Amino acid sequence: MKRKKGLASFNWSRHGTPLAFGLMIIVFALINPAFLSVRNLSQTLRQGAILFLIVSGQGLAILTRGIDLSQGSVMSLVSVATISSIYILGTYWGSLVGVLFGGLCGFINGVLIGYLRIPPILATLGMLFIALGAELVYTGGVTLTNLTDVDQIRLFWFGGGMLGPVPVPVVFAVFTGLILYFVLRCTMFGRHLYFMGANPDAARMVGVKANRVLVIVYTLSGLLAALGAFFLTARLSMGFPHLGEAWLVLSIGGAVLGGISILGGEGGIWEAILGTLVIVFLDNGLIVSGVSSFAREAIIGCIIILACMASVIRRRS
Amino acid sequence: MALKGVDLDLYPGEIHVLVGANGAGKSTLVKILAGVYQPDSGEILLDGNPVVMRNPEVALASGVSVVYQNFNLIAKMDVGQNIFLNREPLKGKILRRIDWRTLYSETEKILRRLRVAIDPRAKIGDLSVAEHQMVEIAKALSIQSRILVLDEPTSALSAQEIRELFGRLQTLKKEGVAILYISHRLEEIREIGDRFSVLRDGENAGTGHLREVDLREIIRLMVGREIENIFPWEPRPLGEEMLVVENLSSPGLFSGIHFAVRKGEILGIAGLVGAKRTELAHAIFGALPVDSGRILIQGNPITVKSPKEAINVGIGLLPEDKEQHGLFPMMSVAQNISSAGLRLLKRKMGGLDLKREREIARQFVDSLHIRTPSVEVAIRSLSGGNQQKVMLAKALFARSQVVIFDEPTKGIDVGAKQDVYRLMIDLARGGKSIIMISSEIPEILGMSDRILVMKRGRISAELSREEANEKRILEAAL
Amino acid sequence: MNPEGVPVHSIQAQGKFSGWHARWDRYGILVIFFVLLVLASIGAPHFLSFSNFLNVLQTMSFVLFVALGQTLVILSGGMDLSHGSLVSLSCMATAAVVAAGHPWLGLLAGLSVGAFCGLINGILIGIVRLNAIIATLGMLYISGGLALYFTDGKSISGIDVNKVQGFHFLAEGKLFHIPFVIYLALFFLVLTHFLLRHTRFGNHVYALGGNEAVAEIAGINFSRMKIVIFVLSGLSCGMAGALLTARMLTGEPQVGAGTFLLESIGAVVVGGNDIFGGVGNVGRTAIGLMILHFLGNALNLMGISTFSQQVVVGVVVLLFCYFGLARRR
Amino acid sequence: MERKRLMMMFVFGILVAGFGLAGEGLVSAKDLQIAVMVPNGVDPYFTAKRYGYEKECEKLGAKMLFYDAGGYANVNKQIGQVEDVLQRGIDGIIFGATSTDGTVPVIDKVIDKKIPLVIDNLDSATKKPVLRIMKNGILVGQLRAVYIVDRLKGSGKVLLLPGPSAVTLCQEEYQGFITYAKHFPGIKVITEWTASSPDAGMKTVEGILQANPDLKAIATFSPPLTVGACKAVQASGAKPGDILVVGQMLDAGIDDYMRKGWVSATVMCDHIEMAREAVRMVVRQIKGELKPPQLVLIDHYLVDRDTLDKFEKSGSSYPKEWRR
Repeated sequence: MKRKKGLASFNWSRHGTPLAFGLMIIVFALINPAFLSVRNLSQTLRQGAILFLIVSGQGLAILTRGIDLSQGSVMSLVSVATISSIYILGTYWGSLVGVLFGGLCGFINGVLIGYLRIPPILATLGMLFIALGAELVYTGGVTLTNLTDVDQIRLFWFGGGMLGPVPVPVVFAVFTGLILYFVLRCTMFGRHLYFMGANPDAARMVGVKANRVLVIVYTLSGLLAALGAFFLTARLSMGFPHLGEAWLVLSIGGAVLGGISILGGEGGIWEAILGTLVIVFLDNGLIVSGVSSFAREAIIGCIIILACMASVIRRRS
Repeated sequence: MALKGVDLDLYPGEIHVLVGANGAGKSTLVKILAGVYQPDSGEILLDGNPVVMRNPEVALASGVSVVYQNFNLIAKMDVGQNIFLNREPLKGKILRRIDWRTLYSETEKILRRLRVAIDPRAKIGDLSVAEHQMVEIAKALSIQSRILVLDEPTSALSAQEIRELFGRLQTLKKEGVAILYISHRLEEIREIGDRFSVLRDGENAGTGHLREVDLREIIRLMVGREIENIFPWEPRPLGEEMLVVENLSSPGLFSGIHFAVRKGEILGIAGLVGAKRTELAHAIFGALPVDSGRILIQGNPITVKSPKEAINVGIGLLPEDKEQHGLFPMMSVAQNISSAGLRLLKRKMGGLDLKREREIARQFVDSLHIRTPSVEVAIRSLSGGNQQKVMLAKALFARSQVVIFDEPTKGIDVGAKQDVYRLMIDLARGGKSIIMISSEIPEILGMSDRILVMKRGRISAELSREEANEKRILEAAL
Repeated sequence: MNPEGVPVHSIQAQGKFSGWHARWDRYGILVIFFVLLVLASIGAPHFLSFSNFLNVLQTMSFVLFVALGQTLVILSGGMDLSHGSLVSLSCMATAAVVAAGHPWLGLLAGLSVGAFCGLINGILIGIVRLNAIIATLGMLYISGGLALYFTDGKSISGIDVNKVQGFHFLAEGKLFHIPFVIYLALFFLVLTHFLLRHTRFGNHVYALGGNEAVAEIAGINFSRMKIVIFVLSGLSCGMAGALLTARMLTGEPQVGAGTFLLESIGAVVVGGNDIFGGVGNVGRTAIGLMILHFLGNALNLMGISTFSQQVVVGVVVLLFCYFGLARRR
Repeated sequence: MERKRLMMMFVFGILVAGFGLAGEGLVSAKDLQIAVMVPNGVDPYFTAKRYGYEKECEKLGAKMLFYDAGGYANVNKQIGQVEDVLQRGIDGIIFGATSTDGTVPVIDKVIDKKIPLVIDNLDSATKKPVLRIMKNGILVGQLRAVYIVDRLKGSGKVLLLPGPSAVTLCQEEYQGFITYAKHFPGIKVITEWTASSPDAGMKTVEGILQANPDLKAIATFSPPLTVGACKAVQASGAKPGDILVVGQMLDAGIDDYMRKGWVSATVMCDHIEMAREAVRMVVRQIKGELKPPQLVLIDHYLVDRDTLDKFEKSGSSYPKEWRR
């Protein structure tokens, strides 16, 4: 969404992070050529696809000056809900229901934020606990497995399967990405969303129905997180009650790192993609180049800061 | 590249008036004096020796205090805290802690000197634009400064508030303070100023004594061309009633508002700040709830519960406070222009026609002489006046039948003002109905076909263009 | 103060409340807190007892330090995500030194490690002007990684209680039957309050949170402020880390990775401080934290499964926002 | 505002009722109350054990109160939970520590208060006399090493996923594995400490497989990690058995993976029986029949595809329909 932003931010998304990203790729490739092997790229992109869905959901929320802290728990909830509804409804309907659970959580967030006017960070904080708790109470923490072979094969295809040379989740992520790109760029809703982020009061004065936009935004955020969770669950073909634990930080990190302004109104899908790629390739690259799992975290931290620094310096000049 | 080699000299005990068109670089100059921006070249001499305004701290230390055009107050803090920000009085020997009592009592004193009744403990966020401006001024006056810079200090003030301000300025002048006074209101320049300088396109177009020149000369220097009569009003045939408002009331704001606007008519609404004119506008625009009364468009009653509906029935509004209610700062000029009329960009198969959006935006940029590198740049990078023009374009783009201008020429220069007036006339000729809320009586007199005067939420007088004059308006308003 | 010409409507409506509403906005949080206490005393066996309160307050105190730091940062319009792992890191640092037999040096080590990381945050945010969230997110990873790196993730043990009595006393000792750490927490609470309410620094924290640009134009030194604020925030983590070491007599490389960050932010927001900065005070934070902890305690005493507890906490958080946060709506 | 105030009263009214009832329900419970405190309730290992605790408590007419610290990181939280339990008064505690050393002070407190206590597997290194029922981490590690070294004929690259590094049990198992494997120069061990979650496991193994295409075997700490590892191996295009995956326990559908040959072997222990035993121990201590200190080390045994259906499962599996 370069156009959506002033020249300053043009640099920011255009040069800063990609710069760091490019450097990163080169370094890893030099350390271990296996990093660029087709299989590694495709499996990393597979992870990337899942993260992208979540990040773009987070991105939508952030664009409207909000944030969605509940994504992690929603993912756990969906993971469990999907498997247990597959027990009853079979793969396809089961999966659908599972994902809809995520949408439901998002919808509730939306209502809390849009109609009851609870600040996003709080509403979603509440949902964080509720979704997690609900799901744990339901399963008692039991990991859900033992699907029928048929279900397992069908389900696994979504997470682990290939469409030609490309992993299924990637295809789907690209598809979703395109839709979101169009929606944000060339639809009333997309524009209203940016208005909300840029100046809520003015948005109202040009006829934006704030509460509706917010409900849609958070429902989408929930749905996208749910989709991510679904693909991950499918890949593991198990319902894991703590699936989402690690993902919230990643989704916020990805969105902000990519250059979606935490103050709202600036950024878009392009940024979400960037942030996602940096994170997954960084993680994978470090493993492939055999960095100790402890040093890894520290390095990830440094890179995050460096990537961001590069962009800031660019922005200055 | 806002300024090119500007020379400006300022003597103690004088009020030096700085005038110039929008984007002429006045605000930039102010920010450089205040140490907010750094000049690429040139220097600032204070008592003949050079000073470098590295940052606002230094500027304040060397006795420069500024009243900015777009107020610099913190909405979440109260009046006292704002006025004494970073100058908080301290007490205690070992533990240097803030002396809140003195802080508030001092604030009270300062405000009383300006004869404004504002509670020192009131949150800025709860005050009106006018009150913001008074606080801003009080803040600047309270600083024991040797150089006082005022950028458009009266844009939101009512007549008598202005008088109070001028009184203070005169006394400061006697105390030997050097005052740089920036304004668009030519009529007040004479009243207050000793010498003047004109900025045009970032250069000093001329300096002189106000006694020696007349306004037309200054205007010529400003816009670089002759301007005979800045109000291009001429009699027009008026059509049937377009908008009718029947005893509209809103709890605690206004009541029994009753008027009509005809096709092609310009209806001026005068009154003091706080007469609830803005609220009335917002109510008609569906942004404020009304408890009784109704609104008719071309004879058929309509319900506007939200601006969305208002826009759809063809009511447009240029809000007074564009920072809060108008601008999408980080979004492009084009997107701002189209924001109110997006529905008109809808393609049949869904989605917005971005190409058309940009074309139309370009047309407006040309027709309104909006100064911008392109329609793609973020609107925050434009000067105040140009932003105002974009707001106007926004209302026009939405194809409004009734356009409400709330203080349309607030803080913009003569040249731009004239453009705006011309546009109003063109609109009127095109059969649109215009409601113009303004605190500038000359403007009201110059542009309106009919004048309503509001006073504490009621209509206190209705005057035809012929019978209206400054005196009668003031009588009705006070 | 009757605002004239203010648009009364506004998405995040400015607080302009009459009587009841304003008062509720100010004291509602207290009311809710006491209601909670009453409910708990009715419902939860053994809740209403001196020693129970002390237990809760003791466990809470460790988090309070961090929450205070977080309050400072959030009031100044930022957010510090690095808290959890800073606690871990300083816990490890302290333990390392204490295990070598220098308890008080250990305390110092913990504090200075926290302060140092805070300093880096401050420089990144204040001078390089990185986005606070990104900078501290980075620090979250860095310090978390370091905490694990030095001992290959093993915890540092072998601290002999008898050798470090005084140090252990900080966290577990009792003074007049009240755990010493509670006094400490209280002291720092008051200190922070004084800092915020009665010093220029404090006032400028609010100013920054209210509007950075304006604050700078008023001559407030952005960089200096941010650095100081984040150093203090880091110190608060150092304090928590060191005291946790004193409590557990162990260096746990992930002790902060758990609920610390969530609780420190949670406390600030549940207490009703403005998440975007500029409005609030440490009192609210303290109450917010107490609400979270007493609730958990009550549910534990009632023997309600820790799973269901999550739901309750969530619902409560929402109720609070809906009833307690009038101003922000 | 009126509306709102009423709504509040309503809500709080409901809360009062709720709390009141809950309180009633508990106070009236006369039977023995035993607190089971685990570090990470969602780990399938503890889920399974929970079944054991619950059933045995029912059997012995005791009431189980289940406390989950929600992760090994939450030492402070667990200490708080213990304090709470002491506060409400309890007949006995079964304790699995989030931190071996970190929990010592509070556990000492429990012992001093003469509250019957059994430390179940995740040790708290108190010096005071206490009942312990423990897995033998070293042995678990060695069993895996023995199997892998044997199957690899003493040479090949092995990936070890010992789980969260901060957990002492993981450290023990790691030691056990390493100390055995190091006697075989041909065996190269790569160690990756990770969280005990499937996606972490999968991500790591995927990466490692890229860096070391010649990887021969993977040893994992927990079922979630095992699942992750298998998924990664599957994705790498390897056939079942190309890469040995040796896990621990059969929960989370590991048995299924074994039948299909993705998991070659798994180290077992009768953890549910262990849980039951823990309950019996604490009850006997309450009754005074059992005096600390005492250490019960439980057996470990290795199960592979062939023996999968030939060993006694009653001690290590719970009925599928059991959910709580």
